[in-house]
Amino acid sequence: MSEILKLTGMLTLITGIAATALSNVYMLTRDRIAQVESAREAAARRTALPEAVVFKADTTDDGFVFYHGWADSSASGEPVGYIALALGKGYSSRIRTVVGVDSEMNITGIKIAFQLETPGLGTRIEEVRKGDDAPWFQEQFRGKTLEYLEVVRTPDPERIEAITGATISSEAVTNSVREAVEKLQKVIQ
Amino acid sequence: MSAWKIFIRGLWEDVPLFRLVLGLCPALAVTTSLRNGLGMGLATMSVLLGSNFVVSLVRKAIPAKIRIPSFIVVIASFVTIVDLVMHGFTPDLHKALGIFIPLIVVNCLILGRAEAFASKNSLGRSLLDAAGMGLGFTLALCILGSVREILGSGTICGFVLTPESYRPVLLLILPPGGFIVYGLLIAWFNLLDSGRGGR
Amino acid sequence: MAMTLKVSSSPHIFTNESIPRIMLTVVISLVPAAVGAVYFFGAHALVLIVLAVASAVGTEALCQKLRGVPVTVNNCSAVVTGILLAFNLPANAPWWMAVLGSAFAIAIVKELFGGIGYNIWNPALAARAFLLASWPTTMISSTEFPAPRGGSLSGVELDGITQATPLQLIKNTIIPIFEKAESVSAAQVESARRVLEQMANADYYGALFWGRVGGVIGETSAALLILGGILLLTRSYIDWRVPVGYIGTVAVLAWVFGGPEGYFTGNVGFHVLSGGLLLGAFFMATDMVTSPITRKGKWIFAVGCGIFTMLIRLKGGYPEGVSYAILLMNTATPLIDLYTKPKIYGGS
Amino acid sequence: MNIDSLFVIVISTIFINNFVLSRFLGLCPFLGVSRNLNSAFGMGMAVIFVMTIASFVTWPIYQLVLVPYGITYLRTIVFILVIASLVQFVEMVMNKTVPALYQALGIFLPLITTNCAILGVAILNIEDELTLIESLVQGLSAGIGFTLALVLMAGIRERLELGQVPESLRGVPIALVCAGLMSIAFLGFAGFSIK
Amino acid sequence: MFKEATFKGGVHPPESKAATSDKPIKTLGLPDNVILPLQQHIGAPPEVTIEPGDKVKVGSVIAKPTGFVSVPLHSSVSGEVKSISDQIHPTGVRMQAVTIESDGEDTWEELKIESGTHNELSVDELKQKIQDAGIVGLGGAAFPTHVKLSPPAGKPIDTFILNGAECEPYLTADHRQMLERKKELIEGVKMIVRILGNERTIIAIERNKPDAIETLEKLCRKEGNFEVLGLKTKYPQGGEKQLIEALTGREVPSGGLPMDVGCLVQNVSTVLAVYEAVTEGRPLIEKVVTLTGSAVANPGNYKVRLGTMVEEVIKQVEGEMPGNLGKAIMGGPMMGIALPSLDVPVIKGTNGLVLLSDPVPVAIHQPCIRCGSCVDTCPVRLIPCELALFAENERWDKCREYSVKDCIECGACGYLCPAGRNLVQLIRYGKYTVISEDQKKNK
Repeated sequence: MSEILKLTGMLTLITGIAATALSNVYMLTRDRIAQVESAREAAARRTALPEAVVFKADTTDDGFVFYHGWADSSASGEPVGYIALALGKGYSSRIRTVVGVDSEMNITGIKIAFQLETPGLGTRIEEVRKGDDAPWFQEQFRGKTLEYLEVVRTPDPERIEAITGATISSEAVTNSVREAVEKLQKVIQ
Repeated sequence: MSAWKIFIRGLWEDVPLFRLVLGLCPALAVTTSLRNGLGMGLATMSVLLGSNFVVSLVRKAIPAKIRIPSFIVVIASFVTIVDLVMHGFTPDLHKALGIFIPLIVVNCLILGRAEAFASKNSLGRSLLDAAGMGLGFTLALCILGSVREILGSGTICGFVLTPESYRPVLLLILPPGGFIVYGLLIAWFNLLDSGRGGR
Repeated sequence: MAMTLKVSSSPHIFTNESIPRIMLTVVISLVPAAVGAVYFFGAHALVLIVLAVASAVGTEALCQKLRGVPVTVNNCSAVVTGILLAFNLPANAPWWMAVLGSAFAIAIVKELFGGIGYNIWNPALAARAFLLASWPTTMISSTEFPAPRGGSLSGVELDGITQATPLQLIKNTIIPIFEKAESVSAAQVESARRVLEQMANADYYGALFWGRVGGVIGETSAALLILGGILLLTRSYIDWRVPVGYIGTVAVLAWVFGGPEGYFTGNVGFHVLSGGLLLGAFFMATDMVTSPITRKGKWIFAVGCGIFTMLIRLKGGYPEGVSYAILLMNTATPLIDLYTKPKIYGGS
Repeated sequence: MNIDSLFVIVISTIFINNFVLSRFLGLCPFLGVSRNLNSAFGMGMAVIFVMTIASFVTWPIYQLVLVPYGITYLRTIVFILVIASLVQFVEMVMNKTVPALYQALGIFLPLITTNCAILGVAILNIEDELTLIESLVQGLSAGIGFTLALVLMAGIRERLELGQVPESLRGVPIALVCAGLMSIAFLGFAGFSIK
Repeated sequence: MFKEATFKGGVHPPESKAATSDKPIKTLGLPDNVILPLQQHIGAPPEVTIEPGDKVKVGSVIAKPTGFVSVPLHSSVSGEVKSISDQIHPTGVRMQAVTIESDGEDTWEELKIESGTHNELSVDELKQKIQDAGIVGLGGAAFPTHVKLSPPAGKPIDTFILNGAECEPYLTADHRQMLERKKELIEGVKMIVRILGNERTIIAIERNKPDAIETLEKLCRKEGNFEVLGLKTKYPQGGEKQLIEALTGREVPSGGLPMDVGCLVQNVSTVLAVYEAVTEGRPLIEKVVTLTGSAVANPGNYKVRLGTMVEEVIKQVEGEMPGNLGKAIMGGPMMGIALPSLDVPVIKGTNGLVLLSDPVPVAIHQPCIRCGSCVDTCPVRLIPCELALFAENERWDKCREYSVKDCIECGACGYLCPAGRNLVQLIRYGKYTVISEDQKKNK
């Protein structure tokens, strides 16, 4: 019995030391990680709603988080647009997309914030074609309104052209964006 | 065994990936590009260095019965540290490697070295072993990553390498390609061995 | 006495069947479809077939040299693989695809496993899947397939519908219209319905049957494929259970689930005659090496192929499911063999 | 609870994103235990069992302990310890209560502790932001998918044993090539629209 | 029309019987020497009762049985015992044999003729006569007939089958005997029916011998209630178990004997030997053998004294040795043994000599392409191609799991295999390894 106690004590001690060490490392890196994440968010917001410079978070009663964005730093008057996070179940990951709309609910831009889709197929939602400087798939959304957020398999400037062989990823993004816009619409109007 | 021998063993004779066939999961999952392979290799090596270091230090104090759980705690701690540090300082890589960073903890290579080497050897030798094995692992991941990236995407570290007309063999960066390239590389190593009269 | 007698184990007489004879017959049975392919798609189809065969034979010889085993390319099995691979390419595929595909089929799928008789997967199909995964745009992009001579790619004539093979048309255009019937215009639904009607009349079946509708090189003409299939059946080099079970399953599932407007409305003739079903059912699911060995196993294999084919056609990411269906069943073949051992004579 | 979403999880975890063939999780047991069909079955059953329980146990620990106390960074260490003790515990209980089952699965349980598929499914449940029920279903399906791949592989390898695989490819290399070709066949499930 | 019964599986090799099926049986001249191996049946070999230098007559006992499952051996010529030594057996191994030099006189031991009285003999006396005559299953299995006719009490026989299928290509010895000795044959059947007391008796003949079917049918209509049934012409229709399946629909259990399903099968030559033994007390000293094949100029059916050298048989028939003899098969081409030399004697189990001229067909042994023809054909419903692979890889556990011991070695799989694999040889290797493993375990 005493041996078991001794071993348990030993293991607890080791775990304790490890936990202490980890909490220290965590404290050291926490700010840095937060900084990285907020920089990422800021970049995404810039792409989604380029006109805005100031953002303010807001939460609806049912827990839907969105941002108001203003074009001037004083954040006064009507916002130029809004930003929300779209979540879609992709082929092999949960794709997070930052969506921006103007006050008319026209999409001002989207930015994929997180995805772990199949390399070479699903990941092409972030592909930048030679000569372009922005990902072509995401650029398709710019200026579209709700009713045209529909994936088609052939080139169609009116709608969203799917990525060949990666229809699921394409649809995941498009559908989640549509849902986010619908929610925003409900909240704003 | 000389210090040099301990170090070099992991780089050739016992390359973990090709000879011992350890640590497969990350090897196949993340080696869609050289950069990811290298990042994963270095992350694993850091954990390996850390765990071999600690295990070797405390090897005499730990009772045999709780050796494995203690080692797992040590390894898991280092994995978490690496995870946090990468998140803070190499966010893109951290994102690309995804859940395979926490999964370093179950990489048989690390527990294997702690158990088979560091728990029986002095600090210096354990560190050498970790460095050798870690470098060998990293090197192998780089080979896999390079082959798959060059042929599968036509790039290396993101730089376009191949002529305009080259149409990359996408399969190689898909899961099947990972399996096949890895299998053929092991076979090639076996062939090298048999060519030298076997080991 | 001086005479030397040959001593061997019984039996002492043999049929005149042999591997080269079987393979040569398969090649001959593929000739009608190959001639058809050249007629429908022109000289480039011939170039692809010849290159694929040459690459298959060359790769096999090279691999056998490297492995240090006797070179047996004269048994024609590599020729069969080459032709079947070429049959699975679009008629305008670049030449290097035929070469690379055949090399993959022989080197990776066949020779690594020990050569003829030891491979688990059908080499031509695995190579097609390799090509499809690597260059999806060339292999299934709807706009790039050429139309056969004397016909059109989709076989239907309606404006506003882009050129596609029948299965692509159904999958990518028609079905989505019905699925989102409330959000598309009535005119679109109407034109989709007209397409379905066109596909359900005798003229259209005739077009599919004779080969006036497009697809990959070898799948165009049902008539020519059936001709070759009959040759193999009469020589009993293939077991009737496989094509019957396969096509039968597809027919039933197509009828029950194939209609975009409810159960039991599917167009059976269309699903049986279009795409590579006949090519697969007669020439690839029947591949001796990669399909089960017992009769019961063959039924299971055939029905499984049918189920997966229709699953992929109706629900999957690709318009055509034949090659993946057969590959999946190839994967399961060792297990099927294991669990369909016949009850032995006098066994309990 | 939405049955459809569970169905989607089942199909996608078993076929589309098979743990072994497309996520590269659990490769060590996949290669190690696939030489023989009977052990493949045993291992598969053990994995299904442990994966389901692990999903069921780690989810509350994460959501009800780690998240409220803000110590999610301890996730890796906590999960691995929980899984290891869980396996130990299961082994003990099984030995006492259902010795027959223990006979069949017991030898595989220790191998599972350091199996990345188990830890992987626990972490994926969290990363995918699943509910408890969904986690449970994902754990179960992941185990089934693993078993499916393992058993298919074992069938193939039993046949290859009798074949003429070139010397340098025997064993692991040809098994990997097989896994690759299996994975190609499973690409057929890509893009399934399940609703 | 006759009912065309058959079994599941089987093959249709060319029959090659036309050359000899209409050739009446001829008796060959006396040989100068005979070599009589002691072991010519399954069971304990008999014990030699003579010494070199002894004078013997035709029918003299030269070895006596050593138990119940054993039969005596008789001299097939009159003359002097030259030696008792190891000689080459048709299977290629050397075993003990008695060499007798013929004096050319052909003097017989006195035969106890009981013609007309055999109906008064008891069943045991009949069996004793059968054993005394040295009769064994002449279809090839060579199991002592009196033992086979004595089933244990718990296994009553309800059906006796006279096996006139003769499904092996080339062979016509049974066919000719059915035509030429029909009365004796039916009498012999009656004797066996007396011993067994069975209800049903079937005379089974392949449909490629319509004359034999017709003849016996006619005779049976007069002579009692034996059924004559035409069988589908298919190899191995004459296999004991296949015959039972075809005629009764019963399956002999794996590892069991026909008596387990109430059946007993005897071959035509055996029944005729029984007839001779009972009515004339005549021991088994000669055999009807079909000599045929592409290397034979005068094919035919010949009555040959046991122990006659194969070479002697050929010389007597052909006058000279064939020029391009490639292979000499004792028995039919499907199950027969390829003789290592012509210096071997005709034995009790010999029913044919097939001589093939060079070049003979050979198995090329390529990899199996899993065409499945062996699976469809195997009359035992084994998976021959897999069994051969298991044996090739020495996977005895798998051989056992796939019931290797049930193989009847009929050769149908090997005949069909397009890859020319030595299926039978490999399976036999597996079978005997498993059997010897079993024997070791039981010890």
